Amino acid sequence: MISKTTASAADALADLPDGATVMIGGFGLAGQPVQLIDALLEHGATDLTVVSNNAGNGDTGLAALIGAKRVKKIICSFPRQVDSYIFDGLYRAGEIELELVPQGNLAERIRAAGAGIGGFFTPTGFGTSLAEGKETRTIDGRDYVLEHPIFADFALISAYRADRLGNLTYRKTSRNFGPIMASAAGTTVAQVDRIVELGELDPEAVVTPGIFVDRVVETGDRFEREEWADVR
Amino acid sequence: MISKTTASAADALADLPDGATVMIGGFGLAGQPVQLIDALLEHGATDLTVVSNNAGNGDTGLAALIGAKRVKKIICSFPRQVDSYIFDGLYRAGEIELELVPQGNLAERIRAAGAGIGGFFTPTGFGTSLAEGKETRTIDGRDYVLEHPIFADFALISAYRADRLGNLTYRKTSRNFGPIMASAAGTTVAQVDRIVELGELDPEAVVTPGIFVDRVVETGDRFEREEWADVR
Amino acid sequence: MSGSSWSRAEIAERLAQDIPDGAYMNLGIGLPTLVSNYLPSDREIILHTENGMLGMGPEAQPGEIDPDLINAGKIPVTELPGASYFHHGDSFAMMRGGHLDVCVLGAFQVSQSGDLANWSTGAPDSIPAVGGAMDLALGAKSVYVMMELATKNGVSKLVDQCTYPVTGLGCVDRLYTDRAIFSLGAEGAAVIELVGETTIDELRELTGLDLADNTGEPA
Amino acid sequence: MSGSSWSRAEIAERLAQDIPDGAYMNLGIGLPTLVSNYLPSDREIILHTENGMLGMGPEAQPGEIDPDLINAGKIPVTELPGASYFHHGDSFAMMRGGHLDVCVLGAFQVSQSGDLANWSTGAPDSIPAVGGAMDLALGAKSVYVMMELATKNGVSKLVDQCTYPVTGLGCVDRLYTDRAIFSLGAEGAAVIELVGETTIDELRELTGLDLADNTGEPA
Repeated sequence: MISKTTASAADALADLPDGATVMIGGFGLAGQPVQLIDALLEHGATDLTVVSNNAGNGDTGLAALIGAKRVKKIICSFPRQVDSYIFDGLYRAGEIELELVPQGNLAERIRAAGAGIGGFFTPTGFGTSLAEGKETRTIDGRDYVLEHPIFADFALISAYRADRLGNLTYRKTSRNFGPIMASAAGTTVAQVDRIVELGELDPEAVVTPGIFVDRVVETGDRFEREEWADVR
Repeated sequence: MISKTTASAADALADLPDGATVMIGGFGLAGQPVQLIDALLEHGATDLTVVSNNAGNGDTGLAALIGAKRVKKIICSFPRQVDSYIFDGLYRAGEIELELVPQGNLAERIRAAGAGIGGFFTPTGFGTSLAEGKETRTIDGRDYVLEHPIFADFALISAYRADRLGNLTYRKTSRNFGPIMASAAGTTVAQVDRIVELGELDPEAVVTPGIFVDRVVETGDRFEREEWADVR
Repeated sequence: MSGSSWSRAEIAERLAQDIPDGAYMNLGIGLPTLVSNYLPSDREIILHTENGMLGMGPEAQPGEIDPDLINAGKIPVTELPGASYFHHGDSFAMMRGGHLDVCVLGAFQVSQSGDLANWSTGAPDSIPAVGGAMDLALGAKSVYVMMELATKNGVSKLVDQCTYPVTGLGCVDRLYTDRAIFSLGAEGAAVIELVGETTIDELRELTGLDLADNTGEPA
Repeated sequence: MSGSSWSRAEIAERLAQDIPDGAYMNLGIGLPTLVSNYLPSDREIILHTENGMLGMGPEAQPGEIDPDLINAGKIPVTELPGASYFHHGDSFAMMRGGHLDVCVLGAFQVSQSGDLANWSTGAPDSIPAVGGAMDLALGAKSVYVMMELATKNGVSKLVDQCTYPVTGLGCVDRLYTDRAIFSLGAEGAAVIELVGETTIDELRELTGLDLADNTGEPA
């Protein structure tokens, strides 16, 4: 019987090697796989390339991982935030490499990796400094830049419900990068509030089919946490 | 107040011009927008280019439209079926043009049109007669063919439920080409069993957001029809 | 309105009048979010946020904050009936595919041919960050910019050629400022509406541009 | 088994033994669907159908036919607990992206380097139709073909170079036939299992190929 349930976040990341490319879901704090990031810090893997929309907030989560110098390179769209001081400091000191990608191209490149597309022509970024040196083409009168897929060794994402086959549902705008990152990584680990019985998820409403998910870690009901007090 | 509800299939197609490119959803009979196809036949538009997975079955629906010589060209993956005799006859007589596209490339080209992608490199078809004359490229050791988007003037699709904003849900494998065709056409018309009150559709389970849908025609509960007797 | 210029709120209020009933719209972070305060109550306008939602409602009030429900500025918002959620890939496909009717953005500079500069000042020591700016610039059938026409030092931000790094080329259709409303395009900038006692000659002097006068034509 | 060849059912039964527990699998239209009758009951194998479903169950019986629930061969099927539905774009992205573990296909011809010909006989008066054949050929980590090794006229369908129009190049990993099981690849074809009293020399004579003998190696 298939069961993708993993006992702990630590177990789920045990074989994540130094030098890995790791996608981390979330847009700001929404959909950030907090427990998995903490476990990755604890795990100790270093020399990582991280693919994520942002470069961490404050001094926890992704910011802590960056602060601990585990990340050699980050591929993201929006590193600079009011509280991204850890990234900011290391970047200014030349101690972390940055590949800045427009958010839609970041999403489409991740999607392309999961979808077996070798490259695609996107209008976004054409004529800007972020497209410098890239192949361009005019198609039917519109200008495009050629972009390539971004693959990862691991994707760490946060979802709402899972079943033992790894089928996932999300909650509101915390869905964001989860479904596409799940499709682009060799090993996808999802933290979810609760793992439900097979058959409880509506097949019409499954957002990430289990084929994209390798390991699921149950982290408990989010509504127990202070931040969700208003919507309990 | 927005309402995309249209009184009849005839009204929904009233401005469909001769020479239009029309996408028609469905895989075999599942998801075929039967009432819309009938209305298109009745409407009389001619010189059409049809984009659909198949080229009609028996002598009704798309087959009838083709039989009435309204279709000058069909872009599809699988025209030949046991009961595609109307298409077969016209094709052999040289009276209908065929662009044969592998099913996955057909889907991805439709998706690209809706997603603002100017072209993409796909491995499907490389080295085959269906890629003859097309640009190819080897990327990271894998061979790809460059394919371009397919746009339509109208998309005719079949869904299960809609609200007045045009949000759609589907039922089982009748979802097939509906969501991507809805995104690739200037005007998308959906036939649905029932239009429900705003707020009745779960926002997490909406498959086609209303932004992709222009007109909705209510056609009545499918379970009333003989074919669905087993699952009423 | 005070004499010949509008406040930011007045720019937003004026712009809001040009959003048609039934429009799908994305309001960029910052200044453009003001527009949502002035949408005519007899029109139904559906807001998109690029982090994966259509049918976004007003900012969440204390007591209704849901950390899973935020806008692109990471501010808690609410959900209206008829909303839908989708992932980032689908959300940006929706924008890039030209399905939104209007996108409203702020800017550092806009050129008369519609080039937009709003993502970077190009300062050598700044941390670069682009987010969805380049996608939003191309993300709708109509792209509107709202900004003050001049910097605090009186330098025009409507220019012949952008000196700041561009976000997109020829992408801005219309520019709403405190002094006038302009249409932009390959044929250059045209004034389509003047604020208060502002004159076209004043604008020509401020911008140094050969502005066409289309104030007599219907918008 | 009768002497030195298997029936189609026996080929399917043998192939089914090689599908590991937990595999995601697509069975092509026709002959390959037989495999689903022989999947070991102690393994959980999840079936994909390219018209938009994972977790497909057995063919629907009278009384449970749902016109909205069909497989790629347009035959009514059933849904298992844990199933999910998705649109054609996502379904073929799933295949093309290499997420399925195994795809089983029929063929007119297969070359020793793994080229597949199964979509067209190339007959000049035939109506061409490709469906998902070219996608399926590249649609899984392992692509298996099942077919009789020879035509009714005794001509080998495992060939040096396909003479029928190809569906994909170098895409078939393993070939299950009534006489033997072969591994295919850039280094040519190798026999990995013989049926009954079949000998490698018989196969070399039938195919005209310099077949390697890997029957001693673990599969």
